[in-house]
Amino acid sequence: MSTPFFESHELTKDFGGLRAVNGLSFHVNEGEIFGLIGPNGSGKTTVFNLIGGYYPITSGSLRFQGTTLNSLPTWKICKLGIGRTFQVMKPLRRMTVLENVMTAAFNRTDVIAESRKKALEVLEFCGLAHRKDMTAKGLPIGYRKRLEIARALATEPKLLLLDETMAGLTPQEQAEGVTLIRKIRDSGITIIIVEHIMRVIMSLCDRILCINYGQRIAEGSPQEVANHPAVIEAYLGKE
Amino acid sequence: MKAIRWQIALIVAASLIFPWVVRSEYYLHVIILAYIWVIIGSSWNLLAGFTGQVSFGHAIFFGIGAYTAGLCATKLGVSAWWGVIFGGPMASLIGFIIGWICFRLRGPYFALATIAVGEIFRLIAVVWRSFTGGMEGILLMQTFRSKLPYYYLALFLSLTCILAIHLAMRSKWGYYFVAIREDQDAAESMGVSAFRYKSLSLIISSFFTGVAGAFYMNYMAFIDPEVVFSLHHISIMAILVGIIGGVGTLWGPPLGAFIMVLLQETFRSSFFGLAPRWVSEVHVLVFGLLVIFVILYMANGVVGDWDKIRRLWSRKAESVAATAGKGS
Amino acid sequence: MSVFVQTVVAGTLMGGIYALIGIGMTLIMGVMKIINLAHGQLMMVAMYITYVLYEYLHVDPYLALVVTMPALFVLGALIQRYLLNPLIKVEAILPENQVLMTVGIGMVLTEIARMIFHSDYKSVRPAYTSISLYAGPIAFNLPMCIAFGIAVLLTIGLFIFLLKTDTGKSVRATAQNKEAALLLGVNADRIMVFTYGLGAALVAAAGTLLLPIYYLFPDLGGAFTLKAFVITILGGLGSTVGAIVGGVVLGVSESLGATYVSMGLKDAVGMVIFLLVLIFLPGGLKRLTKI
Amino acid sequence: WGEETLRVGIILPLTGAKANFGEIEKLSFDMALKEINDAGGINGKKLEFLFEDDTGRPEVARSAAEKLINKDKVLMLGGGYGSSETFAIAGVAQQNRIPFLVNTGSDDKITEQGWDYVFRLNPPVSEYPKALESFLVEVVKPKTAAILYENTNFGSSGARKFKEICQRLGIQVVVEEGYEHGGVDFKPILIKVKDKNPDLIYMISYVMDAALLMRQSMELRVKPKLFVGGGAGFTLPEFPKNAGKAAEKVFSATLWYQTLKYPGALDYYNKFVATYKKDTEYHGAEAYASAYVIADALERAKSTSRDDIRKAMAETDMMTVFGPVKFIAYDKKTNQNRLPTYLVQWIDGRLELVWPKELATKPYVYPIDWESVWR
Amino acid sequence: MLQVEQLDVFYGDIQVLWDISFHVHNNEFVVLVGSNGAGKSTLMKTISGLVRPKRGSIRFGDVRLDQLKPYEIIKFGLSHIPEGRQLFPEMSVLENLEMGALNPEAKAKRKETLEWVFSLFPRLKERTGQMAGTLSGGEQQMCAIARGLMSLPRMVLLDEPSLGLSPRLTQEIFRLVQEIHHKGMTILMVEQNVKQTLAICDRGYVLENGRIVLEGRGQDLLEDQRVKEAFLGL
Ligand SMILES: Nc1ncnc2c1ncn2[C@@H]1O[C@H](COP(=O)(O)OP(=O)(O)OP(=O)(O)O)[C@@H](O)[C@H]1O
Ligand SMILES: Nc1ncnc2c1ncn2[C@@H]1O[C@H](COP(=O)(O)OP(=O)(O)OP(=O)(O)O)[C@@H](O)[C@H]1O
Ligand SMILES: [Mg+2]
Ligand SMILES: [Mg+2]
Repeated sequence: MSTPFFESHELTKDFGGLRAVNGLSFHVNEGEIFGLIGPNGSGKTTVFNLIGGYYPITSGSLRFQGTTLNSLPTWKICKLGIGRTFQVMKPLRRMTVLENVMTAAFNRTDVIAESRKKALEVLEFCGLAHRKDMTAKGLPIGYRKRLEIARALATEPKLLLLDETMAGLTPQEQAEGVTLIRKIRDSGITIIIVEHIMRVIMSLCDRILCINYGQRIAEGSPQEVANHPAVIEAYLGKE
Repeated sequence: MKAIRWQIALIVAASLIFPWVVRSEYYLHVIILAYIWVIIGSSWNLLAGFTGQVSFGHAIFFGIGAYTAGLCATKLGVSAWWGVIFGGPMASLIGFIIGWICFRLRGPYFALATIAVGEIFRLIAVVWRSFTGGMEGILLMQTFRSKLPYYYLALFLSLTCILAIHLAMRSKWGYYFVAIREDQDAAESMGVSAFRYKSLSLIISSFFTGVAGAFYMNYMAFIDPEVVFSLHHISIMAILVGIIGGVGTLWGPPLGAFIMVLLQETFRSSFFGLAPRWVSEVHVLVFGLLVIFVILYMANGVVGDWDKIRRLWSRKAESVAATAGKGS
Repeated sequence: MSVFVQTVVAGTLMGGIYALIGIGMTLIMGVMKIINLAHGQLMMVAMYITYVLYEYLHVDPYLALVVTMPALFVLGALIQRYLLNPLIKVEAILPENQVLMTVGIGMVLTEIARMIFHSDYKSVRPAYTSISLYAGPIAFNLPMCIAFGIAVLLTIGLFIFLLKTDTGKSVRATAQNKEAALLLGVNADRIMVFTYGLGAALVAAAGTLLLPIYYLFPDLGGAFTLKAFVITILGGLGSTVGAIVGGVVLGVSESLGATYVSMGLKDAVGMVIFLLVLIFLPGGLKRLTKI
Repeated sequence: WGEETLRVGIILPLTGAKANFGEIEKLSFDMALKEINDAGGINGKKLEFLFEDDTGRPEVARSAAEKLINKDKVLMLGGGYGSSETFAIAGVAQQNRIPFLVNTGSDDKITEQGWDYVFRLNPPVSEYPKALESFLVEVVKPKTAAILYENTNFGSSGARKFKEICQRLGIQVVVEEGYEHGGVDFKPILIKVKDKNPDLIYMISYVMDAALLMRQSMELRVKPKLFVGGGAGFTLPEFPKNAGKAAEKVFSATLWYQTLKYPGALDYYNKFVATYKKDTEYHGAEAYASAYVIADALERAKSTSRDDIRKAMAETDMMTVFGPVKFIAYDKKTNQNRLPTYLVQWIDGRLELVWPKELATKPYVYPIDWESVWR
Repeated sequence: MLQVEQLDVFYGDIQVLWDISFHVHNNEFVVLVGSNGAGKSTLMKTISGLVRPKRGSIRFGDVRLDQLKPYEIIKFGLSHIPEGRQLFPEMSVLENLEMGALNPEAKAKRKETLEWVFSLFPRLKERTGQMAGTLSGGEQQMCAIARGLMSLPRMVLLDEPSLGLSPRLTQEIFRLVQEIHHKGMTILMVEQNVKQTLAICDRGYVLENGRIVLEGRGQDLLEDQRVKEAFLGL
């Protein structure tokens, strides 16, 4: 069998005495939207942070297109083609929206003009073009979330990690978000998405992994996972 | 944009003809000091204002540059002017090493660490008498009797420094520097090696500060560790220059340099002898009050808060006009 | 051997003085997260008050504590109220603005002292300042022993205050999340004013106890501000017990450094330890001792 | 106006840490100036001193010199307190070919550069212990010595020179350590000294460090045959005030003492104390004498050109309250006034001149039983 | 009980709330809905005193709140549980809860209130000694709500309590809110889970671009065409 596009093998992370991620193995195929769900504090953001190289991995390994990510610094992981958004948004506050995205676009070019062009494309794609000259700190939450996505896209990732980019949006805005994410996938980018809003997860994902206490409790198609008794018990609750 | 370019050309032209208009060597001396501070302030600003790494230790680089020049003369027996060439790289090297140690610290902790490193350098320069001459310092004779060569060299160096920073800030580097200042984690997630670009910023910053130090050695012709490694008179002064002019702006620190140097000299000499003597005794007090005032009311400095200042003025003008109107 | 013992004793006693200076800083920097570059200058002000009381009213320095501590409390409170609190509302590029404000405050305090008292050295010499107790060949300076004791008492007091009283908890809460503290009914501005005042009062104690041992001039502050940082970082931010530990560690290592390396590098020893702790032991000795 | 007055620039530390000494010197200059002008000025013209503040920093001293020379167009320069500041000013003066009379800055180097425009009234720091040297040879005959000095230009060059003397006299230097000015705790270094138990402890310190050094020596029972201060702090009235009984029986080298048999020395002292209600000491006498030397040179100068003034300075041969003044070249030095120095001792709370013997106001106390002194 | 009239609120020069008037009766459960940046949180902050209104009045019972400071307002029995939890991360859960009961009356009853709160949130009882910063998102939210209840308020303002919580916890939180309501507390809540909230509340207001555009009983709003389009994604 060929090596999977992205693979986590026995991934473990301890914070002091707390084991936030516990021997987690999964893989993501190229071109799919992979959902990662689980109760609060189950370790989803931690998984993203491990992929992004923010914390050292306690044990286990992460492989992306055959490259081992363990102990690579964050920026190199980005260079490899993994882009991410933050659950707690981190806009570059005093830069304009365009400058925010240009900074990201420099990931693939050193030339100002090219990065500007790329940034404008991405902003157009994300529906932010009309806000490009606003400073990021003045941006309402909905746009900030899009800015997070736009920035990640501008680094030209092959794999995109989205951490709760829909939380706090109205259903209307969520619907727009879903469309955007589909569009991103259609442009050839593989996506891992963390989200608590089941409607979004169910309508987007090809496969879903549900974790609790950093361990897998179910994996499979949206339907399978949603009906899995352990998932209902730990996560969904009885409707 | 055109208008700005025009203004810059005007400033440069004015600087070039200044010595031919004002023929007093003393005023040239003061302006030369201001140019030195333009370089130090701008360099500090690159690291602190643009890249967000507030250094309380720029005296280190200034001192390294100055001692490189001084030791060229005392230890190598060559002209101290070689220091202007080697002082920059030397300071950059030390800067790189310091960055390598201190950049794992963020925010105020980085600032504190730079204070500590600065003090260590000062104490070493004091104690290592056989190499640095300790507190007996290094004294040279100026190469030129006329101030003109110094004036033009200082002008050239400060313009080069400003230009270099301008170019850096207009390139990818500039975006990366500011991104690191705004949010280091976010920057890393966009493929920016924070360590590499912080180091780069520090290397450029320390390079020019070192050049300024080497020039200072040649121009002032006397240094000792208290002079060039001084926390208060160099490191903190660099910060004041930046803050008062405006951090994170290209023209803030140069303006701040002129304000600070002129103010300092004006007070030291009791308004050039026009005011009573006690005026010179309060000059540090006035500095302190100025700092407090600027931080409270113009947190982004004269250039950074220029719009605010202008608005205040025009509002005042308006209200003056309004009352005048009523009166008539 | 007796060289070593006497060095350690001297360093430990000096550490007591350092600890006194550090306690106020632990509160201001460790708990409130204000980097206070005017710390030594506040101490200097307290020392001048002590001096005036002694010189003109013949008040014993230990008695003067009753005056200097409240006086500095008021001064600190005013500084926080009118100079530091307003900064929170100002948006500036560098969060270090507040640090620079304290630099400005330090300059102003120093210069005002200079205007009033000139640059002359002043000192206070009650008879007991040169009393020493001897254990064999080893000398213990009495005022320093007393300062050490008071440092321990103040630490315990502050520890209990921060952990057990509602006001102490409000101080910590305000530092951690001002808005939430406000919503829960804490007058956050007043708490900050109070805390800075308290920090200033603590360093006033340090100054008053230091004066009989040392002397006084307007520029004295800067060097002690640096010491205060070293102690606070060494001991671990916000750790009251850490201030004592940090003070003693600094005092002893400086003494050992001075005796066995070079007197001229005494201060460098402190700075090197400071750097090492900053970099390799973030959290300071608190990380090791867990308190 | 410019024709009526002869303007001389005086650079002193008027603010900053050294300001109290700068103040004494300035007042002495003022006192002399008033006397000179009251006596008719210089060739009918009034003398004027323009004071500039060097704030105790060499780079500022340089700016001040630049200003005096280029803007105020003074005839010559005077002053110079700290060695570093003096050094910096001397460089500017030589460069601009303007005479500069140093009255205090005492680093040997200042007159060892072959600078023909720089003159020095006071002896260089290496000669401060000259009287001490003969005292050691004739009376004490120590085998070992410790040298403690503040890490400043003055301290470290003084220490270096004293070490040379020790080598010449065959005294073994067992401890030689510099310290940062303003320390709280000198015990570590004193513990080390006590351990080596030298016959002589030579200290170059300003007054507060000096007081602390002595107090802590007393506390640690460091007992050499004698403690000697290298001028500066040890002769000031603040020293016994702060050191208390620890000051007793301490020796110090000094350059001047008011009871010296120089004409006007005691008068100067009394007049200063009467006028300004504060004490003065050798720094003030240097300044006062220097004002008269300047006036004398200007009076003799053929014109007010810098060169003529320099020539007049070089030909100076006069008596002042500070002693005879004549600028000569010796050893490596040029334009250096050569003066004897003295040894003083604190006896019963008073500073007494004890050496050379023939000038002594009281016989020296030696050997010293420290336990009874310190009891 | 709460009466807001003609409120205008600015951030600097930018107006975010325009002429807001609404009321909440005693023991009522009122919900505010609105899209992102509509000004819901701002409205809450204005009521609790974190933000000063430029014009208009806020009355709570017979006191005027609009010129009071937050720490004065809480004394009248109004408790604001802010968006995003806002715990004291380096204090233990217990200390966080104690901070909730600072005013004298609440302090006197601190012990009993703690028992009551722990009975509502048994999870917190297990974690009394843990630093609040290390709690999981859901636990943090519980801690925040519990802390808000410690002052024994007559009315609570809840800002998006379910933000970022798992579906199961979201339901749990809603259940708790209802329970508190049934215990006799007046509730004003902001929520994005429009469908669920409108179903359980008494009345609702819809906020759009800083203005109140709709008002009605929860069930009626659920039926409203405009609400359906904007919030239910239908
Ligand atoms: N830096 C850290 N130090 C200590 N513990 C941490 C740290 N980061 C996360 N944790 C703990 O690890 C666990 C997993 O946290 P994580 O943020 O990954 O959860 P999550 O699944 O993203 O939850 P949510 O859905 O609420 O965002 C939690 O118990 C959390 O408290
Ligand atoms: N501190 C502030 N300074 C300036 N503008 C602000 C500030 N806080 C909020 N705003 C702006 O005020 C408007 C209302 O914000 P508010 O947070 O009240 O909205 P909200 O309805 O709570 O939205 P959300 O659903 O995102 O929480 C937004 O446009 C926002 O950008
Ligand atoms: Mg998460
Ligand atoms: Mg909100």
